Amino acid sequence: MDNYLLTIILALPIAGVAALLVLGRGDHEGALERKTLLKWTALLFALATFAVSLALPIMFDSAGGLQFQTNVPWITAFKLGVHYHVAIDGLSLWLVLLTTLLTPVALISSWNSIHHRLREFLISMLALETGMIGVFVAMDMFVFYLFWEVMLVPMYFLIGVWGGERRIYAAIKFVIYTVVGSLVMLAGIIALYYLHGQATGNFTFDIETITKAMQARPFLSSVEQDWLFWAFALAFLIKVPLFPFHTWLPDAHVEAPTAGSVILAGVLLKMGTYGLMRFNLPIFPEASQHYAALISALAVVGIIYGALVAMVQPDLKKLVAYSSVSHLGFVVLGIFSFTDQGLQGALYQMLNHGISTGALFMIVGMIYDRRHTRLIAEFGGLANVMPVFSALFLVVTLSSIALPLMNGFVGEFLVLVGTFTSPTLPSARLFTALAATGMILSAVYMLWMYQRVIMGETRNEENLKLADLNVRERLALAPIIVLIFLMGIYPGPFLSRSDAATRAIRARVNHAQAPARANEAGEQGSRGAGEQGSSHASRTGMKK
Amino acid sequence: MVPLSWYLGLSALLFTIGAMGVFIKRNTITIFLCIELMLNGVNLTLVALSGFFGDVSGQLFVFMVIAVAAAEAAVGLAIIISIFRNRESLNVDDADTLKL
Amino acid sequence: MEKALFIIIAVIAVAAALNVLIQRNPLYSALSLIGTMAALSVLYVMLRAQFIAAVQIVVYAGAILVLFIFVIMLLNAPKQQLQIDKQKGLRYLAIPLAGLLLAEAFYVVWRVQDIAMPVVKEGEEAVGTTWSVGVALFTHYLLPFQVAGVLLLMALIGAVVLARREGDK
Amino acid sequence: MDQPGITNYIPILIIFALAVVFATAMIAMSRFMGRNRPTREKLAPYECGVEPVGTARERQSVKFYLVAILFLLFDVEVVFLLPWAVVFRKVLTSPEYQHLKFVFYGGMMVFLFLLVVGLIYEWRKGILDWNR
Amino acid sequence: MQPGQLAIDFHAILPEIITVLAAVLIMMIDAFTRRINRRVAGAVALVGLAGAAAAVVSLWGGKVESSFSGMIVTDDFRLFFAMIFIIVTFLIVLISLRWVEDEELPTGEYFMLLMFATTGMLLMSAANDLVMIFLGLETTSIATYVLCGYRRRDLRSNESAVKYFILGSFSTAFLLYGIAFIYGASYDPNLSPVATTNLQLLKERLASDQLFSGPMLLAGAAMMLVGFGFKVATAPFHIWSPDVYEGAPTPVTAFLSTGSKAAAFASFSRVFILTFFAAAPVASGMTDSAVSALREVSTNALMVMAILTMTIGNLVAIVQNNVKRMLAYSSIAHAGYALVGMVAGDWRAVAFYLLSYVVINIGAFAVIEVIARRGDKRTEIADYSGIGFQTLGLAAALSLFLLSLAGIPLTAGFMAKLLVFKSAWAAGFHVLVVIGVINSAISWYYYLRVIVAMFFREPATGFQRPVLARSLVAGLVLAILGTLYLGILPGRVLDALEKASDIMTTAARR
Amino acid sequence: MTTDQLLEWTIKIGVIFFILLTTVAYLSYVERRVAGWIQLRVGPNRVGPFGLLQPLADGLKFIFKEDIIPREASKWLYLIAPAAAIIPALMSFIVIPFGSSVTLFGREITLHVTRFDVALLYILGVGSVGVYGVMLAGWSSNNKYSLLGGLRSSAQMISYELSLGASIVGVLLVAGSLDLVTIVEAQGATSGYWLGFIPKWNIFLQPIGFIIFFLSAMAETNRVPFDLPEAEAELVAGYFTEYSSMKFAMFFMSEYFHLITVTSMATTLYFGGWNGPFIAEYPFLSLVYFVLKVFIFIFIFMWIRFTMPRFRYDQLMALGWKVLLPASILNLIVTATVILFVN
Repeated sequence: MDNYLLTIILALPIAGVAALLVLGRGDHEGALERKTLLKWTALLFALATFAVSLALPIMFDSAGGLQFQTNVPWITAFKLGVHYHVAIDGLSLWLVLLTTLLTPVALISSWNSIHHRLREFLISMLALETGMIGVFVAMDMFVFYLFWEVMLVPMYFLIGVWGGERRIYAAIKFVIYTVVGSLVMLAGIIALYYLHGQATGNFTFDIETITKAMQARPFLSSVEQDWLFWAFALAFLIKVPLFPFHTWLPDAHVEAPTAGSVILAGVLLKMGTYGLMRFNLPIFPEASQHYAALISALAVVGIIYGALVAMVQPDLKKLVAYSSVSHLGFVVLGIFSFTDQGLQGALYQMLNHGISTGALFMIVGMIYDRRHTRLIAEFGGLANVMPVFSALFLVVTLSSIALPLMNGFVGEFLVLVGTFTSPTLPSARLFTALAATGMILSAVYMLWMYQRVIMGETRNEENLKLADLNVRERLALAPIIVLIFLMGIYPGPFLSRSDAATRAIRARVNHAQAPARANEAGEQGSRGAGEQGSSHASRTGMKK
Repeated sequence: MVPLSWYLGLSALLFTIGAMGVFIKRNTITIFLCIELMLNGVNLTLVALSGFFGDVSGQLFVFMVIAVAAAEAAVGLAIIISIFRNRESLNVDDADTLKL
Repeated sequence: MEKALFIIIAVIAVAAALNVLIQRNPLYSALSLIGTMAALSVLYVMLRAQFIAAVQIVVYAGAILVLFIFVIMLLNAPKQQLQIDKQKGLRYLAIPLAGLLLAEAFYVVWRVQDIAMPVVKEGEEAVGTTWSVGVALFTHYLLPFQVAGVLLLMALIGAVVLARREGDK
Repeated sequence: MDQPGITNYIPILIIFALAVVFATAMIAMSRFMGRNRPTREKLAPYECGVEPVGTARERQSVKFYLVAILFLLFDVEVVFLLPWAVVFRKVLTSPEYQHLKFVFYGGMMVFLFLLVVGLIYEWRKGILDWNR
Repeated sequence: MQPGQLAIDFHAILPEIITVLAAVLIMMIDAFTRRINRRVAGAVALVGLAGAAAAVVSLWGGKVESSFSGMIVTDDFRLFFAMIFIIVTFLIVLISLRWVEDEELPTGEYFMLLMFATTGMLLMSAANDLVMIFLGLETTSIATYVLCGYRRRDLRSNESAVKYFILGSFSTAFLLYGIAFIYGASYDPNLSPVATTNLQLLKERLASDQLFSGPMLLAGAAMMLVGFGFKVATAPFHIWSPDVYEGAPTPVTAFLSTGSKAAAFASFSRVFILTFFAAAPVASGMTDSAVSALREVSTNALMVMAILTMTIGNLVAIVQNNVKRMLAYSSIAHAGYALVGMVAGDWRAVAFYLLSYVVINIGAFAVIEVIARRGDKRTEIADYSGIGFQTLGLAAALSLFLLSLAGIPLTAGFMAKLLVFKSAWAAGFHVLVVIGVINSAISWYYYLRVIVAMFFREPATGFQRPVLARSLVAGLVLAILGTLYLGILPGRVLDALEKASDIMTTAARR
Repeated sequence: MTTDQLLEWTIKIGVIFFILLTTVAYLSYVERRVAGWIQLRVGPNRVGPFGLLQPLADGLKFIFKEDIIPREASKWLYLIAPAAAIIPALMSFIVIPFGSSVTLFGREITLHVTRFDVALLYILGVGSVGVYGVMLAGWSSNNKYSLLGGLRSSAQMISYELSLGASIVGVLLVAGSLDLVTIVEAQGATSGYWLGFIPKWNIFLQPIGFIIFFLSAMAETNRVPFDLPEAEAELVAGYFTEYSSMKFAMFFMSEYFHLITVTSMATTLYFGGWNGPFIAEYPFLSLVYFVLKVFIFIFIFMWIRFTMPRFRYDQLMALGWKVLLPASILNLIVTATVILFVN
């Protein structure tokens, strides 16, 4: 039942890289034509990837689990049991699409803003795309880790080569943060692999197998669960980034080129939250329960902190960056509410944030291209000179604020509901209330920013000469605007496809709730005690 | 009859003196001499054990060690010669190009 | 009697070894080392390793240290030029390290059981004679022997390539 | 030390002691019995009256050194030859080692091959030519 | 006397014979042609190595045999390491073919010494007796002492050689003292031979716990630990290596940090894992015997060494401004990772680690060699500024190697680390894994520094695109392919390793 | 080990000392006489009948001459050097068999001080240590001529030591022992004769080896034509330029001791040692044979000294390294191969 669709999607950008390599560098004679050719090639491959990936939601079976599976043994020696296992389920379906959509969009948006090392830039973008897709489709921890790390390299180069003034600092900071997290995760992966193998005799990195084994008969003591939970969570929370680990993000965002920022905000951050939902919740449900309050608290702190800091930023990009910290807090909060709504909302919010924030970065990039500054104070009254731009900016801003009928609203609302009704989270209501405050704050800083940039008089003379958006820029923003409204008005098709997956996670976490403590009690004796507890738990879980 | 432990003790002493010399001496050749001293300490241990065990293999080992020590001496002194020539010709007073 | 001899020889060996350290001039150190070598050679004979004792004199005293002294004499260098730079702290580490080393070694020595030297038959088949070494060299130590040959050849090339004049090709 | 064959080494110590005594005596004799009227001129190094000219040693010294190196390495090889030479004939004649006959022969031939190769190399490289 | 028969088996030492003959041949060519053509010397070396590789392959097949009175053992452990050494020298010859000529150094001797060093390394992996280990080690060491000082006119090279020589011989003395003690500890008057340096017999005697002196055994192991510690440059015995690596000519540095290090690890593993650890299985009942104490103590010591080595190597590497020196510290750190595998008692992981490391590291040094130019002049990180886009191929290759050293997936470096950490985890050394992982994270910083300099900084003035010799390109391509092959499709190598036999788990014939 | 034995050793050594010293004293006399004879000069003839008391006079002169330690010299080394030269020179005699055993005072007394397994190696070792005397003398005088002379001399000595050692290996292959007594006994009457009358001396088996040995020995003892280190014209007096009085005499003596050693060795190794006719009946004859053989060699040495021109230094080294060493190795290989196939 192998299905190679995902492999094709993974391979297409790499094929693009190969094509670019063959086409040669862009600095020679006839550079202009060559550059155009290169850009079109890259775009073509990105679009092709997107086109192929469109088949995924269409052919997706909402009720099914993992789909489009490919599972080929890769490294079997030393009981490593590494498989090239790719598949998607409701969790990853939309994230894959988000990736394939944002890549061509980002390419278009930075069509004319890259002047040197164009070929290398395009190669990095395409390689990055493969890496990101790989992370979402990998169903083997080994493969997952592989994409997770490999993806760093093109991102690193994007920031380091084509970034702003402090790009070196930002690039290194970005990589070191991520690598620290991911290497700890590597230790976790090895430990999980080994403990699973030891308990079941089946040494494998397969995520599904391990998840199921954990469900059937927990093989981790609660101490082990705690350690492993944090090993994984650290990597993901850094990537998200959750409040105390967020400091790399503003730097990276500010210094990255527009396309990089779009991808960074749009997709990369989602990998953290995706990881939480893929690994932490299903595999370490008890630990997740145990630390839910702590993480939720951090998430809330992040929401408010991000919003407050965003408010005082003089730099547009930095503002958007901090708003990301705030928004991602919602996602984490939703995830750790362990309710259907919360999880659904979190997933939905991931998409929303990818779209809206991606769009915001594009917009910032567009005016940066024109004015070469991002300071809010430099602008004002752009509505007069750039009407189309202002309109689109408004839509995106409102989407980010989560105005009803816009995509953001659906996501954040679901999250708040989920959190509010969370059965497990202590003082859930307080969290909800605080998070809602964050929403309000986000409206404040976004609108204030909009007002300062777009409204009022056109004071700065330089702004008078600005041209409105051209066709290319409009084209780049168009799909996003469409999606903003589509997802806001008609979220059904989106939610229905991810429903099964989030439900499964929710069931898994809640189901493990009771045995968590029972298991601990039975720790001294045999592991068998845990089984009793879990059967008991499953009954209570069913009653719900 | 001299007990085995006396021999071992003596060789340990020689080895230690040699090792100490490697640390405290600064002249390259003297350091090298100290290393030879250490090797001699080891040789005494091997010969003593071999003698008390009535087993010739320890002595064969010492034979090899002596041969190797000769090779080492040849190469080591060649190195010292070459550095000396360079320092002399360069007339560098304190040639610590490589800091430790 | 034998113990007395051992003690005399041991004192000579240690004194000469210490003198290696005490002397500032490498030439004196080298000469002092010859004393240790000779003393050890006597001990080897006492341990019945006659052949090794002779080899010790021929190779160590008669060849290796000759080479050393040759070099010292030829370079006749100001002290500084023969020095290698080391970390300053290394000197102060020497004493504790040596103490540690001695403690370890003497722990071993302390705990070692004293066994009697086995009584061996007279004649050249006894352990330690040229005959016994020769036979072992071509039976059990055949391969190490050949490797030693390779090693010496290599050392020859290596030493010459470093030491010969620049112009030589 | 009362081991067979070992006592025979004691005369070495005796002759060494006597030789040392003898040498010391001779040195002392000349020191104390000779006239001792040093003058500056006498104590000056004998230089044929010519003032020393800088160090022209360098070229020469490397040659000396190389000879010493070659000597050291070949000396070790010769020392390896000795035990072989001692056992070789008896190994050939004693039935106990008959099967090892060619090992003893071949082993040394390989060793000699290496030695000769080294010698040829030095020869061709001109290390053995003093006047180069 | 020694066990077993003489068992003269020329097939068993065929690789060594071939390398020695190749060296002698080079020597004769060098002696009898007026001005040696480097291609001839290099070609002979390459052919010799290929022959040695063929000989190794012909020996492959899971059999375990000891020959030459137990001096040599033919098992897959040996053959695997032998392959590593042959690969190392092959690559080194390739990357230095042109270099030797450009630097106007004596060509024939260079390749000769390389071949002799390889012989020594091959013997180290094959050795089944401490005397062979000693001789192999010395053959390698002495050859590398000379190679370090090979650029005779360069003071840095001279000093490097002196330092390497002094500390190398110093460590040899320790190793020898350890061997002497081990020899003493193995004494058993009821057995023949009464005392032994043969590792197989040693293991049997240790396992039976009939020891002459327990303290002697422990002291011997400790001394050997110090000796080997110096040879593989583990902290706190690493102090020599940065100076030596920095001062030595670049291809030699590459050889030092890969070949001789791997060889030292081979012997280290042979002695500690396959003899000491094998003699005292963890689950054995002898809890208070000297042998189990040996295992415990040496495991702990190795663990401390591994932690120190990784940490010091990585932390100090951060502040280095010279690429060679930085890679020297990186090499220290990598020895630490390999030690993690040793602590776990898994020589297979160590072997794979070293295989990966040598391929990557030689590749990295090949690039550095080219960029350094004649006389190793440009080795500061500042010299790398902005060369990334000026010589994209080289810079990309170097980046690949550095990232692989950092352990990025899809390259050999990652697989190697994974295996090592995995076996350490399986053996219960969780702390070690965590520390190793944290260290890997630290290491990213300094590897990235070079990439930063190459790609992100403004070009330094005066950089000209180096002319690449074909042989060097071939070496680089091989290294790149190797790095990727071991990272992406390590299956075959791993399978071979998994099935590999070693003398201590499989009884040797003869 | 009994006190008796100790006493016996000591007495033997004492006797040897005495004989050696007298021999050396008269050797210098003899040498001058021989020189006179060959070069048609007179030689010493004033002191005592035929000048026979000349050595005594020389000795007294040495003792009472002014002892000078040069200003710049390293004092201790300067003093030690002659001792370092003479001590090793004296030490090799204990293993040389001067004769078979004789009965004296009702005791059977062997005419060698001692015998042991590695005797020959011992001689080689002691001989190689002798180099230090030369080196130190050259160094400590702190005189350029001395230094160069010392270096040259020691380089020459060690070069020829190699071929000396390698040529001895040929004898060892035949004799199968390093013990000189065994080697001599193997050449004796008990081993029989070739063709009924040729004694089984090694010279007949190792003629080439002997020639190499002889030449090396000559060079080793710094005799003409190998006396370059002392080359008066070039280097004043070589390494002992700065030495005077007794210390000068010590170098002088040690050279003669060496001369006696190598001639004894030549006798022992190649010419059957003390073997000769009728020694079974008259053991004392063996001593006579030995002394006779040795003196013949010494005479040959002296003869050569005064008839041959001196080598140039490069020729000297070339002879050692390019002729004698390869020849001795070749000799060795041939010998081994012959033994392999003959046995």
